[in-house]
Amino acid sequence: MSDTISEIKTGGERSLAKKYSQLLARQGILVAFVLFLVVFSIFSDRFLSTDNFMTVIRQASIIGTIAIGVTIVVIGGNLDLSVGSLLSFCTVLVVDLHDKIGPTGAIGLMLVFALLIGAVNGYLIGYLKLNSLIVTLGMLSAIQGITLIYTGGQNVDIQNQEGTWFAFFGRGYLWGIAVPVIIFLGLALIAEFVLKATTYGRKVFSVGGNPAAAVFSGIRRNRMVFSTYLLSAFTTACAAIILGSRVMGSQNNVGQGYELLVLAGVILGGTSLLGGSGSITRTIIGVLILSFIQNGLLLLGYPYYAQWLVTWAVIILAVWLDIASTRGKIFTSFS
Amino acid sequence: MTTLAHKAKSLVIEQPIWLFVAACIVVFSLSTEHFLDIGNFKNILVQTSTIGLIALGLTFIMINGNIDLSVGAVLALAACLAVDLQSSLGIPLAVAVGLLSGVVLGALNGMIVWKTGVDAFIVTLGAMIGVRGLVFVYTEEQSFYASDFAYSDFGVSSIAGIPTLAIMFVVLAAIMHWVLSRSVHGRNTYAVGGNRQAAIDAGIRVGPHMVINFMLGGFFAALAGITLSTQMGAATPNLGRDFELWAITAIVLGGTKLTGGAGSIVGTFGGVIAIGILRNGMNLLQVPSFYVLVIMGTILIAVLFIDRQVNRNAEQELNV
Amino acid sequence: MNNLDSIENYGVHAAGTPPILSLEGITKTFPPSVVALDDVSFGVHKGEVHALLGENGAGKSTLMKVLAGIHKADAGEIYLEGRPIKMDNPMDAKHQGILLIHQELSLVPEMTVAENIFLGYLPRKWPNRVDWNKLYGDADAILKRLKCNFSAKDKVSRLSIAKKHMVEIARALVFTPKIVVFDEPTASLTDTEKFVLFDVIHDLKAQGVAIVYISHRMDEIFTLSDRITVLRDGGYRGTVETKETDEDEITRLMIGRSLDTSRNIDAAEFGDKVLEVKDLSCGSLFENISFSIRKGEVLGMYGLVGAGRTEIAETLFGLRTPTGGEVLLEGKRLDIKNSTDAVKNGLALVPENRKEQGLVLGMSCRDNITMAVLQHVASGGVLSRTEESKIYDKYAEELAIKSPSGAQKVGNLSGGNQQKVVIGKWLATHPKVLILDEPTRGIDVGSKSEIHKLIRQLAKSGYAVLVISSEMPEVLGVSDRILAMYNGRINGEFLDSEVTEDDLVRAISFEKSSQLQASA
Amino acid sequence: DMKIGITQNNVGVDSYQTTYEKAFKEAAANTDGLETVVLDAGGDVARQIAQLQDLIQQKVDAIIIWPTNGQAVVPVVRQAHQAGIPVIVTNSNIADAGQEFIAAFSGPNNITQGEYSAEMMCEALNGEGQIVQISGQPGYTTAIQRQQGFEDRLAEACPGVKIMETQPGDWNREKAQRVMENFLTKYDKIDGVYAGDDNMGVGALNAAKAAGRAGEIAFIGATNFAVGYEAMERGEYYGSVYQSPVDDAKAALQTAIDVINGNEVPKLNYFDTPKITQSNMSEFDKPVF
Ligand SMILES: Nc1ncnc2c1ncn2[C@@H]1O[C@H](COP(=O)(O)OP(=O)(O)OP(=O)(O)O)[C@@H](O)[C@H]1O
Ligand SMILES: Nc1ncnc2c1ncn2[C@@H]1O[C@H](COP(=O)(O)OP(=O)(O)OP(=O)(O)O)[C@@H](O)[C@H]1O
Ligand SMILES: [Mg+2]
Ligand SMILES: [Mg+2]
Repeated sequence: MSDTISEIKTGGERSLAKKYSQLLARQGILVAFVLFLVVFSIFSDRFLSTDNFMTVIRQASIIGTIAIGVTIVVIGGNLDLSVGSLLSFCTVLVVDLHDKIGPTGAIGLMLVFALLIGAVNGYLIGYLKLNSLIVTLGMLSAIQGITLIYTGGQNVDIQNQEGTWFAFFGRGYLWGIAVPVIIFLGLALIAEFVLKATTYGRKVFSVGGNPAAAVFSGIRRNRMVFSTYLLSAFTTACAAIILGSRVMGSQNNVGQGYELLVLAGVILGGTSLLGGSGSITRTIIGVLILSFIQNGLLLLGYPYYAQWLVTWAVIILAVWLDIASTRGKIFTSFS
Repeated sequence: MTTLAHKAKSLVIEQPIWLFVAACIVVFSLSTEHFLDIGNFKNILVQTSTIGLIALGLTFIMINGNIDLSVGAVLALAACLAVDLQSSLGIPLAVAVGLLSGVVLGALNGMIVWKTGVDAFIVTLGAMIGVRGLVFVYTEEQSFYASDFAYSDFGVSSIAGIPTLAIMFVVLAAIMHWVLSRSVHGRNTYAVGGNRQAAIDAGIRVGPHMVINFMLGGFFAALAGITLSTQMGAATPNLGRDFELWAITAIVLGGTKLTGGAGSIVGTFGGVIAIGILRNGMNLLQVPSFYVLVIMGTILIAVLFIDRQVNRNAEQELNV
Repeated sequence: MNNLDSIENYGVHAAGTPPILSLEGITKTFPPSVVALDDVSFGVHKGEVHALLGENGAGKSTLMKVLAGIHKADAGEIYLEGRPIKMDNPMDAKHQGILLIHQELSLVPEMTVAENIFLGYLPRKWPNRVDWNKLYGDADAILKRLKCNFSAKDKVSRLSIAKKHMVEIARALVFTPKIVVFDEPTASLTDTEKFVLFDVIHDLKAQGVAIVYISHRMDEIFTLSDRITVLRDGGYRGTVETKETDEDEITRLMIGRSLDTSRNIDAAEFGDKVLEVKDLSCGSLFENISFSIRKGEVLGMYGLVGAGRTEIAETLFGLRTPTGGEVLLEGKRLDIKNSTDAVKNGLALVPENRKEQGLVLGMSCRDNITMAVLQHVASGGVLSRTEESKIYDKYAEELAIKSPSGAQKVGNLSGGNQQKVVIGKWLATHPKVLILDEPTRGIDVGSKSEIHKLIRQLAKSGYAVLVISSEMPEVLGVSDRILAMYNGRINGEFLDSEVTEDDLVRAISFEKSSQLQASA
Repeated sequence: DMKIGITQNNVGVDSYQTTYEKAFKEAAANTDGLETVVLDAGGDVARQIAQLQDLIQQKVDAIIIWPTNGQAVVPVVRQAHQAGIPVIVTNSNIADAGQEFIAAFSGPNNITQGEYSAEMMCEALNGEGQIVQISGQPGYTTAIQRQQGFEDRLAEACPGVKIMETQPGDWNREKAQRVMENFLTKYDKIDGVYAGDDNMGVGALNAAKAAGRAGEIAFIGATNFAVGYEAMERGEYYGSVYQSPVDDAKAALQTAIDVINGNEVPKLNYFDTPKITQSNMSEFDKPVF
């Protein structure tokens, strides 16, 4: 008797606080996002305009597209730091090949090479079970070197910028919306569907949540991990098409540092680095927050490095909020 | 005799990196004439001392099961403070301020990791971005230089023919080795990394313990910044970019597990030297820089692979 | 329950002298809403072995963790020798002389045995130096007292599971504590070590140490303890003198009803051979294993921890590559390279460690149950929520899984219900052969008997079942036929109807039994 | 026989440095009795210092350095000097404190280049207007000097032209494009853009074209790249500073050889980097990079 009563009692007292904390836990990132938008629009009259929003989202679409693939890798329980170098490689390749074999061939061949590199990552991490942080760190360096060897260090450019349909991906508009945004959000939609509603997605979550249990259930861990790296290579290649088309040229180091920005966006979205949880929608919000911070501070006239300080605080606060609400306590209890 | 052979064998199994170092030495000494010069080895020690010093502190953090990605930015901040402030405070005080900044930022990272429970990777990824921001706020994008050559003279000075920085690195490595393997704090470092819950249950004050290691990490990063700036007589806001990655690489090559609980200063020392010798040897061989990137990346992965092959116990392993 | 009865009995006044330690009105809630302990009071005397009993999740470990300063109670007081004490962390508890030997291994694998025994208080010399001589000297002395045949300098990661538990137990002998809590110390011990442990407990008791002993094994409780306290659903249910009670009363206190312990084995009709194993070997793990299981039959596999049974199961399931022999399923040779092949061929394995190998704790019950049959609940790779729910509902009902809904995180269920989810996951695949490895390890008597009944039912409905267990009552209770394993070999085969306990003990421990005779 | 070591700033970061390296190697191969050690610091000061130490160790006859940072390499240059190895600085000069330790400097005058760009800007806007600046990677000498030359000269020659804001483009076309997009949102009226090199200038041009505002803006860069040259041909790009990496490399090598041979060389060897605009571009070959 007594135990049921006490349960009901404590349950009742806690329910309101619980509701709020759960709301905050689930939607904390959204709340923070809206808060940001409000603060920036109060202080800058330029901020709250369709044009500016479209600009920001378009700028975010490159990082965002990569982040889709990386989110899948992270949900599967691994990291991918090689995407920055891979972006450079793919952009250089697609731009360079464009004038040599035409846009179709360039895109096709670039995709093949991107997937090949993804397969190398996937093989080393999925099948040989090497640590993903170190492997992709090594690949970061190696791919950068391969890019430089390929170009001999030269920039690459597309000569006929106006007359190629390749311009569509980075500069075109469809139904009044910039094509990069359509690619980004379209891929995100597909990825979210695949993750949440297909057997493939469920397997990725299982493998990330508990690799041993997944294997004991007959799921092929190695194959799943392998495939997540193919996907991150694929989305990175898509980002490279946007980037190459937008700039109509490329430097060898164009993607340098992107891996960290992407990772920051994924983390900000609340995807756990331990694997097994996360969502594309939240990653998108994470990436957009980073972009809006950058844009907002710039419009407010702060020097560009101010955004780094804000990013620091935002990343830690967002993840802390997330953890604290599942823990039910603000601070950890060990000493 | 047999115990010596036994020790050598276990060194090879536990730290295959030394095998790799030996192989590098053989290859490079056969293929380039200057490699075996004493002067070259002094150079290698001085050149690796920066990454090496960072790695000393970071090894403790990583054995703890944490990581610190902000060391490169902390290095830059300490260097900028030490160089910029010496005109107003004098060299000793400026250096002290630089070191203090590292310790304080380490403490901040550690406190956040402890109190919030946010993973150290995330906390220090944030700090890596943010502290670099601090450096730019402080320097306003400018470089500073030491007007007093005494500062940069230290960077090139030697004691008994051996560069001071090399001596400093080796001595500090020896001390940290002692601390890690002989002191109670050092042993607790393994305990906390090996099984944090067990350490908590056993009454080790895991929170303060981790904060101390983050402070050590910050201190060594700052010290590396200062020794580097004595070599340059200057400090630039971009200093130390990617250093965290190289330090982590060296540490992992040296056998420290990213999951914590295992590792050693001897191994880290080997990892640092391996990278130093590799770079130096490739310079001497004039390997084009593009190929150096590919080679370094490949070797990193290869060593990881070999380490796994050497250390795995095939019989106990499941086909997962 | 009868509250008056309990309060009179809860131990503070029962033995005349005041208890050395008493906990009063302890309440502990885990966020968001698990009430692990609700107003529990409890006392122990000097030189007493006080058993603490209760179902899985009753709150035994939590209560002891409050006592050891690991958890902080929301309400309640702890009195030591009549004085209230305040504990903010495990160190405080140790300074008060309270020591907890953990249920889950609480060891650091990469450190030596000695360092683990003295974890948290390594002997030091100036300045902060570890006093290695003292450390290893003291540790060796303790190991000798525990009759352990490994060195204090061995790395813990190299020890067998039973030896690891001995290291854990060795911590009780570092100081002479006032109170020692053993939380399920024997779950992974072999008999030899168990008897050493009992000796240690007797020694401690003779020195006037108060001992709290937690176990799900009734025989141990009745041989060791002086008094028994029972918890249920986080609440206090009563304290009784061991001499004045019996298993039945205790069980009733624990689960609120009597257990039907009849063996309940039907005179079964067995069908054709489903699984046949011939001369299966895997390196040094096991050799020349041959056996077969027929439709409708439960084959028990009994042995000590480390006998190689789990490895056999894993090999059958494609998780290990055999070095010799063959496996036939329904007369056809199986070529299984990995667990996916195994599932395809109709094998199912309920692994021995449900948390590490059986479940994705962060996922819902429904998602866990459909994990091995994803292709059946999806069309064209797209999952159907309704199909998934159908499967979940079916097995939740069939197995009586107690969960608020299929969306509940499986990590929030009690151990017994978690185990049922794992079993449900495999039943959903409609396997031909069901292998259960330690299906009731760490599970309380109530859930245990439910699972045993379930196993019998499954066999009756046509499954071929292999049950691996280290508990004799379990193998005897569920099997039609029993294989005894010793050191990687099959050491005897018995029909359940004919076997005696003696036969089994001898078959699983040749050397052990001769040792016992020698020491006796 | 001569042995010359060179440590470059960051080959591969852009075509200029790559073409420089190629030209340098070619020129060295065409010189009899010359052996070279060609190294690249990858933009990292610490690595460059290490490379200088290695070169000192190898006792080369002369060292050419393309400093990653004008201040930070001074002590190690001094070390080389003390070891008796002459040091030739190429492309961008080192700090004043180091001048006494170098044999010579050879390269363009980046301050002058900034001044040229300021003059062109002034001309393009007829001395009146508001502009934005996209600078190179923060902390790098070339970036700092061009910005300094530009700002000082603009204030002096053209007080009517206001720099509304400066943001770094990190020598990166895509980054510059993003920066420009934000400028375009923030400022309704932009009359001119000064970019630290043409690569970034073309990025800014891309952004302005996408926003349909390219026509109203004068784009001026530095280090004329092929893309900048082409944009000038199309009439979209106002002007730049013509700087040939081949000249740069050859001048550095020649200076080093002269120093080794004991010939008198002036301390500062600037090679010519003229203005190039739409009106005089026919006088120049299209850059190869
Ligand atoms: N750290 C925790 N966070 C949340 N809930 C917890 C935690 N520890 C225990 N619980 C819950 O508290 C209840 C009591 O758990 P406890 O471990 O004390 O049970 P027990 O009696 O020791 O069971 P067993 O016999 O299985 O060991 C359970 O419902 C458990 O799920
Ligand atoms: N040294 C060890 N450390 C930790 N856990 C261990 C160790 N050895 C075994 N275990 C675990 O203990 C359980 C049983 O031990 P082990 O694998 O040695 O025996 P087994 O061959 O499975 O024996 P059984 O016949 O009991 O199934 C398994 O969960 C195993 O993972
Ligand atoms: Mg328990
Ligand atoms: Mg087992």
